[in-house]
Amino acid sequence: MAEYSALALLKNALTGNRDWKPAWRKPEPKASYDVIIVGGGGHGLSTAYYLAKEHGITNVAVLEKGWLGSGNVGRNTVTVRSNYLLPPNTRFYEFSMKLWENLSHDLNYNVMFSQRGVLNLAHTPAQLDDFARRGNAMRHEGVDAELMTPAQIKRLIPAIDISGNARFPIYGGLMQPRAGTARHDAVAWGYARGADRRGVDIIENCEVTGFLREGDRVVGVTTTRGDIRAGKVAVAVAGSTSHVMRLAGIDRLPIESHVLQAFVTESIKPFLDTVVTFGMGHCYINQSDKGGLVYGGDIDGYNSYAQRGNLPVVEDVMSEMLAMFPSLAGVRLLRSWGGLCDMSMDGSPIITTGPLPGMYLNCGWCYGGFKATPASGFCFAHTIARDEPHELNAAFTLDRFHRGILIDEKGQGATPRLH
Amino acid sequence: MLITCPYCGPRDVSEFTYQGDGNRQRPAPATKDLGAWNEYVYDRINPAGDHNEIWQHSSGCRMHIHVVRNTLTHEITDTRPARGGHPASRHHGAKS
Amino acid sequence: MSSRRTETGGGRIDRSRPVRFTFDGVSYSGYAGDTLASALLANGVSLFGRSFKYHRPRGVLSAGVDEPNALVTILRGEVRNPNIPATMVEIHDGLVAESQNRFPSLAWDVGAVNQLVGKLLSAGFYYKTFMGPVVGPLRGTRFWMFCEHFIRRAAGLGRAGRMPDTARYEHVNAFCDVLVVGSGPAGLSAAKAAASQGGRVILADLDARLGGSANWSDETIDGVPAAEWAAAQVKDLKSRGNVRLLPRTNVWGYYDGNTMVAVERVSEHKERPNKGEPRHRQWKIRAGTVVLATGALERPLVFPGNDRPGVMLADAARRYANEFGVLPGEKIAVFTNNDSAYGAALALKKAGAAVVAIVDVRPDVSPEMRDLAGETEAELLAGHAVTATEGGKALSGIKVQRFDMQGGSLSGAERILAVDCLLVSGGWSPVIHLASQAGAKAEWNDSLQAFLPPKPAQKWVGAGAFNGSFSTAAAIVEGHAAGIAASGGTAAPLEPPSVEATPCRPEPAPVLEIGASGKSFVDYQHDVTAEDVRLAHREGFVSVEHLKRYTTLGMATDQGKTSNVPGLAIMAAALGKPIPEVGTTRFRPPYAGVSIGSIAGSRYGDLKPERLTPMHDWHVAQGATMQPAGLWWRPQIYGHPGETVEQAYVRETKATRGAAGIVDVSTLGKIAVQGPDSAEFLDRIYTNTFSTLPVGKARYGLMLREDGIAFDDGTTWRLGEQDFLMTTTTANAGKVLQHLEYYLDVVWPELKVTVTSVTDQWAGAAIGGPRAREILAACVTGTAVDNAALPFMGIVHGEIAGVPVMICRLSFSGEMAFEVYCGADWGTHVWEALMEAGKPFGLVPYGLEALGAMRIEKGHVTGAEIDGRTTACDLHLDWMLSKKKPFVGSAMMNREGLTAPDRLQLVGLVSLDNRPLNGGAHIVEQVDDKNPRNSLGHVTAVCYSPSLGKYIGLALVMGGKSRHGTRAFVSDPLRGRFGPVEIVSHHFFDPEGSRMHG
Amino acid sequence: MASTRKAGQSAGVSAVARLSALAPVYRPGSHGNFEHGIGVALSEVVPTSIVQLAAWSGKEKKLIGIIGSVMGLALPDATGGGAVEGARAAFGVAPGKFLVSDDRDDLASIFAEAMEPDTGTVTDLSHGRTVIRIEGPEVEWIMAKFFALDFSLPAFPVGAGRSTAHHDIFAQIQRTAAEQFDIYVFRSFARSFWTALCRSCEEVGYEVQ
Ligand SMILES: Cc1cc2nc3c(=O)[nH]c(=O)nc-3n(C[C@H](O)[C@H](O)[C@H](O)COP(=O)(O)OP(=O)(O)OC[C@H]3O[C@@H](n4cnc5c(N)ncnc54)[C@H](O)[C@@H]3O)c2cc1C
Ligand SMILES: NC(=O)c1ccc[n+]([C@@H]2O[C@H](COP(=O)([O-])OP(=O)(O)OC[C@H]3O[C@@H](n4cnc5c(N)ncnc54)[C@H](O)[C@@H]3O)[C@@H](O)[C@H]2O)c1
Ligand SMILES: Cc1cc2nc3c(=O)[nH]c(=O)nc-3n(C[C@H](O)[C@H](O)[C@H](O)COP(=O)(O)O)c2cc1C
Ligand SMILES: [Zn+2]
Repeated sequence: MAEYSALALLKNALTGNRDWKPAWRKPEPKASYDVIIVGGGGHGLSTAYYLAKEHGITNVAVLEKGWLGSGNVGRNTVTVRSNYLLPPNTRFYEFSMKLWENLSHDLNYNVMFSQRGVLNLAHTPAQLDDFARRGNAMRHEGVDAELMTPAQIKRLIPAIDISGNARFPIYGGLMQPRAGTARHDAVAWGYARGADRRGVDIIENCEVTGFLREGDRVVGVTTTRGDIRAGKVAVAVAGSTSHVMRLAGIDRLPIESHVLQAFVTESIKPFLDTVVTFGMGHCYINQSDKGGLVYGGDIDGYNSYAQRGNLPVVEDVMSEMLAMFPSLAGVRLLRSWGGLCDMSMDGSPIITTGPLPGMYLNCGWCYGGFKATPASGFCFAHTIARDEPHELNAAFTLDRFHRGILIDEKGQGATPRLH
Repeated sequence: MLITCPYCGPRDVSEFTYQGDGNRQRPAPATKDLGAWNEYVYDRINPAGDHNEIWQHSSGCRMHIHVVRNTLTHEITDTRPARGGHPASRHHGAKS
Repeated sequence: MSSRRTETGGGRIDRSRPVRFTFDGVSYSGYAGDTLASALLANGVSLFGRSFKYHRPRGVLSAGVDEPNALVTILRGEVRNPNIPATMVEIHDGLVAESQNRFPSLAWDVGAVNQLVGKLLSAGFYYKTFMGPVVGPLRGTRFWMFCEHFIRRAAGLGRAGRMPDTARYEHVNAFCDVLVVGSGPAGLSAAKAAASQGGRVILADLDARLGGSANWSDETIDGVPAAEWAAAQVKDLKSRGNVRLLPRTNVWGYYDGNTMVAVERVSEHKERPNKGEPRHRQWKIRAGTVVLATGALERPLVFPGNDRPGVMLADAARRYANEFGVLPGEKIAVFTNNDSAYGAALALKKAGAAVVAIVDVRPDVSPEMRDLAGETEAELLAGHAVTATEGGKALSGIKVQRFDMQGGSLSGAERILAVDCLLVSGGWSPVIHLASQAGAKAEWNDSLQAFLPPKPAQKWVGAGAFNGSFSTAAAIVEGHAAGIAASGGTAAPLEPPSVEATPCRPEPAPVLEIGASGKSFVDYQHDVTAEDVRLAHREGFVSVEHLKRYTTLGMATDQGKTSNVPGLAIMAAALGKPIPEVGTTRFRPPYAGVSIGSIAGSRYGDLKPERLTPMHDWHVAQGATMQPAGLWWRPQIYGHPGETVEQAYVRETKATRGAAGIVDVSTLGKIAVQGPDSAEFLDRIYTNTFSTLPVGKARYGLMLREDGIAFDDGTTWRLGEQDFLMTTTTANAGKVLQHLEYYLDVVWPELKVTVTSVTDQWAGAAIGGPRAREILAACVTGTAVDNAALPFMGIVHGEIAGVPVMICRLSFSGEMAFEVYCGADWGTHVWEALMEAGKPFGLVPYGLEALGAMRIEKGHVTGAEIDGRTTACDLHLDWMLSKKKPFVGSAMMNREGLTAPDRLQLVGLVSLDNRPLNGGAHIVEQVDDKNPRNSLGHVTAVCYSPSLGKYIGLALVMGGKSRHGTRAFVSDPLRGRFGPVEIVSHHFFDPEGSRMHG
Repeated sequence: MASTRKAGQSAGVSAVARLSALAPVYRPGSHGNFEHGIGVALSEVVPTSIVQLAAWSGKEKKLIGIIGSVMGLALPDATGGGAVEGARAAFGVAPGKFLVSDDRDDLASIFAEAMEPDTGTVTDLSHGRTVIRIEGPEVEWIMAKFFALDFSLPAFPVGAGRSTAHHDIFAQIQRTAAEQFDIYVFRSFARSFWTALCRSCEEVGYEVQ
């Protein structure tokens, strides 16, 4: 398949754009594969890509129940950062960041990763200390981080309200300059095309409805397009994790599915270059290349598989957004939507072999797994290929909850709605 | 979303705090069986369909209530005071 | 420019009231009742805006909320409201509007060069390029970011301002039995029927004038012109006590539990709002049943040049003529695939336009339509299609060719017709958005070539064009039935009214695109062409959701109201599949754009309420610097002129340790725990035992979470056998109450205990220091406060200055200290009495900084240490873990992860370079400021300790106690602070507690 | 002590004047758009005592009886059931829980005497709540701006009470007349609430009494 480049674009423009081929094939499922990946989201696709690229395993199928990228990869607020507090997370997400930095080249697909910086605003001295703790933790892991003063913040983001008489004045902020945003759909499509070019079958409209078992061992799946056997079955279905795992007889997991809403305004001229988060509540915002302000807040806070939320969170998010940017009151909301977050009990992910023989599980991304897409796929591929975790996901086990070896960034304990 | 508080009547979801999975049974306090405690604290059925759950009417009468709510449609089919105990007749959350 | 006002009069505008406004700095006049679009059209303006990508000149396509082209920015002083459809702006004197997305001007826009490279900018082009070089200075993300900078500048529509919006936004809640959305014939009829059943009815419509399409139709209903009929219905509804009418109201969201949300444009149509009047008011309507009578929107046809200013939806043109008295053109042609445009042509003819031709893709036009065409004196070109348009920034002509509907081919000679306006109609799409928001699937109707509403997932009934019932009589009959059904009534069906209308069969021909060469626009605003749709198909983006995301079709401000169906028809044709197999994209709130301010309501400008202690005004009057603590405001320092924060708290600390200090502790959470099982309950909740606590004594308690992690601490006072007063940290007051309530309701319902927040009932002052007892003795009556009457952790009741007080001797500062509680309304009185009594003893008030300094000196933990990850052992509170009883958290607190040797443990730090420490700094064994690494833990709290004369801190450090007496370094690369510290016990000051025990 | 319960949960009695939480923001007079009439009147009501009474499960009727005899008010046994008579008011706020207020000193102690421990508990909130009265023809409209409750008379009859919240501000509301509501808010939030209330009343014109 043709390489993408400016030249190819020009050549095609001259010939009426007739020669472009499908970004990925639409194959019929084969009877069996070495590896089946359930879930055509970012993580499933990147896993397939790295299985092929890093481990030479290409007899792989990615099974997606709907259209590719219909899950959270296609509906998130696109923030990519590695500004974590706890070392297992910092290391993992920083590795991801490094993959992001070269991803467009690697995939020959412009995923529009733009290192426009992520700024967390602090509204009390204690919060600023807390952010400093995190920023220093990052620096001690070799990750970039800076503290910013209100004046510096105002220079960077002229529309922000730093007036001291604000209800929650801005005391400063923690900035990760290398963090930024990427184009969500492009990530799914780029990985799909990359995996497809290496021989992976990407099969859409193919819902996994059960697992084929030989004794304890998982040996394949039943789907809406027939049974498919596999040497290994890897599950990366994000918000649907509990539901899919129940099909394999695993009826309890340290996961709750919660809805997270996101919002976009009508397009406006460049207003905000950086990703900004509000510290007295929960609101984060960036501006897309198209001009829409893309933003979100807390999860709705109850179990849901509905991909849509309710009004209270909408109102909270809008209120907090205006606390940062009071000039946006007259700008209009264009669209709101929801996605299903696989909230884990400590807010950190799970990438592991098992829990059944022949099976591999990747979940617990909460509302932060987009940025993990490259590293998650990389580590999951390693785990599948080698039957043991990569050192970067060694801490992300399923049994850590029971053992009390938690990775609890927010210190909220087993109350998923608070992570 | 509206939740019908058995005392206050239908109120907006913003008046309630989600207190999670109502299927979980706390082990007897003196139980040393760590497995049972772990299950209580960490493991969830998380069904796509009817779900037994606990909410508190925190911005109202502050009562905790058992709610049966469909996680696919958000439709609520039952609410009752938590003090009345577990809604035993309901099964624990297979897909509806 | 010439005036385009009709001479036949016009429904809505008041020709006796001229209104002056400006657009792009040019002053125009219109009439009261005009929209910005109608007024500008009347002034002969045809160029309204520029498209998103190619910056093509655009006119006005529609007359309503579906407008994709004519977006403007409304200015009020320096406040900017961008992207408002000119079709939805009611003009008023002094209105200032600006066009958008053009530079330097609307007529001369440099962005238009994008059209020259249009083929390069095909759908999704940016995914295929801008990756830049693999090596060199532009490697990685840099090249893309360089290009992106320019792309961002070129993108976007209107400009948002930087000045805070000065408008007011508000919310209101409403309850009704029936909410009717849409006030066309169906909605009016539904509202009337529902109202007749006696329930509460709300009728909402986007437009200022209720009546929907009746306001511009040429029909008569029961013998009167439709607009008059509608006005009479509105009058009738207005006169009823049980009906609320909400014009200018966009019902934008259908949420669970029939919670409907709408935004009313309360005052922006006025020159200035009345006092206290909001710009927008958000209505949260809880409706028993909703009647959806939202009508249908006309779709354009897709053909080359279909975006030239002057091309307009047929029904919109009818509306301009009939409702606003404006002729959008003088020489018009019509291009249609269905009957409804014939009526529009006739309306324009009657209004004074010349109808040059009616171009109909259908070869067989019904005799009724032929008659209508005859009436308009237009040439009827059946089996023809428009293949191109001519003109610059305004239409001057169209090209027409013979068209074969079956194969889609064009043949015969091309004719050019000189026209200045082309009315297009591609059929109608019911407005099923609200019904679909819950995610239910719409159903394709082949004969109407439209998606009809899904089956109700909530309590609504539909009526009229929403249902695909496109005749007025049917709309009225359905509306009536819906209104009755929604009220739970059973009245006989309505006799159909007599409607005089131009004949019109609703079924369009299944043709939405004319495949001729040239750019044919599907999504006007986003410049998505039919070719882009086919390119998406070639590249495999064939699912409608992929089509949308790859081409951005339907993602503009109009959310595809006019473009979705044509777009997916083109995709369906490319796939060779029927439309229902292709499906439609998901509908989401809001139905039409709503201001963010309206959703925030009064929280815009007032995000969170303020919590004030009873002594708040005293603190402020004494010059305290107030600091937020959650929602509370608390004194940080009572600074003297010229003092730094550090100087102030050091002075306050010294004064307290030297004599006495007083601090407002009213913010501590206070919970009354009452009832016969209270002691038992506390034994289960706290790690230590309370059942053994005598009446009149207090005890320090620790709570864990169920998972064994430390949760909160505080003292609990036993005031009676069955009566406890629990205190919590300020931050956790709400969480702890909820925690207690959960266990009482859910886990141990058998316990007879009530818990009640009494935080606000009591004012609290902590007074401590070597002179504290003397101060109390000087002002407390009714009880002794000596060691015998008031031992450590004892409680007495007495009076201060005539006010009953409750005093407990406990200490956070490490001094001999007392907490004095009284009724909140007397808080300032008692506080002042204490200050007065303390004067001779040197009593000073102190704030959070001094409080913090003293607690650090004592090694007490707070939220920075009880951070949700630490255990009792980590904090050296294991002495509080009872071994005699189970308690919340006891079963899980000893799991391997929670007892691992490498956990972070609480220690003290002393700065060895005599420089201040920073909260959030890390601790390392070896400093490396260039490449910081190997963190051992972090600093949680810091201060200058006046007692030790050193900078000290608390920290959580790996190895904890075992490092006491060793040297380490703080490593704070963020603030460039590195330096040696000694790790010591966290009990810096008076570890034996001799001072507080006295 | 004979009445430790009483002593424990009551702020007690004093001749010292009580300071309102609203003091600096309470501005008597007409405000807002009042030229065409006053939509609502606002005032602070200062009952000497506000007490919460809670009955153990099964003892609700008994408690209603005690309230009846102490307050001279007959409460309907319904959700939020309440009654009002001059300065005496009582209404349900939660299952088995009532808020009573009166001009008598130390109502908490009076109830503590009247009530056996096995009936329930008594908690003095006299200082902990600020009571704001809003009355007038536009009262339902203004209330609807703050609370998602149905304030129409049939849905919310005179005497009845409701527990609800305006964002972070918890509120217990009693309808004390056809066009009059008493709103009980936490003292610490009272000033914020009052300020917001005044602002929302500007539209209809209001008077502070
Ligand atoms: C609103 C929102 C905002 C977010 N913002 C951010 C952010 O700013 N930054 C960030 O890092 N993260 C963010 N996230 C989180 C991030 O999007 C997710 O964590 C991440 O995308 C999850 O991984 P995924 O891409 O593999 O999941 P998904 O894309 O959800 O993939 C799972 C796939 O599995 C498929 N599937 C499910 N069941 C089956 C079955 N039975 N058979 C076959 N296929 C099945 C689904 O259809 C789906 O396509 C956000 C999430 C949401 C919802
Ligand atoms: N083929 C045709 O000739 C054709 C097609 C469609 C409609 N019609 C005519 O249209 C009329 C149908 O009557 P009707 O009452 O069903 O529709 P209508 O179009 O007259 O009224 C619908 C109203 O709903 C309002 N609305 C839509 N969405 C809304 C929202 N979210 N919030 C608030 N308001 C909203 C619109 O502003 C409009 O006023 C008939 O007179 C019929 O003849 C004819
Ligand atoms: C980063 C981002 C930007 C978006 N920008 C737009 C936009 O400009 N216009 C639009 O209509 N939708 C936009 N969307 C929302 C999508 O249309 C869609 O709602 C979302 O992907 C969820 O899919 P669904 O609504 O089909 O369930 C955006 C989504 C994301 C994640
Ligand atoms: Zn309730």
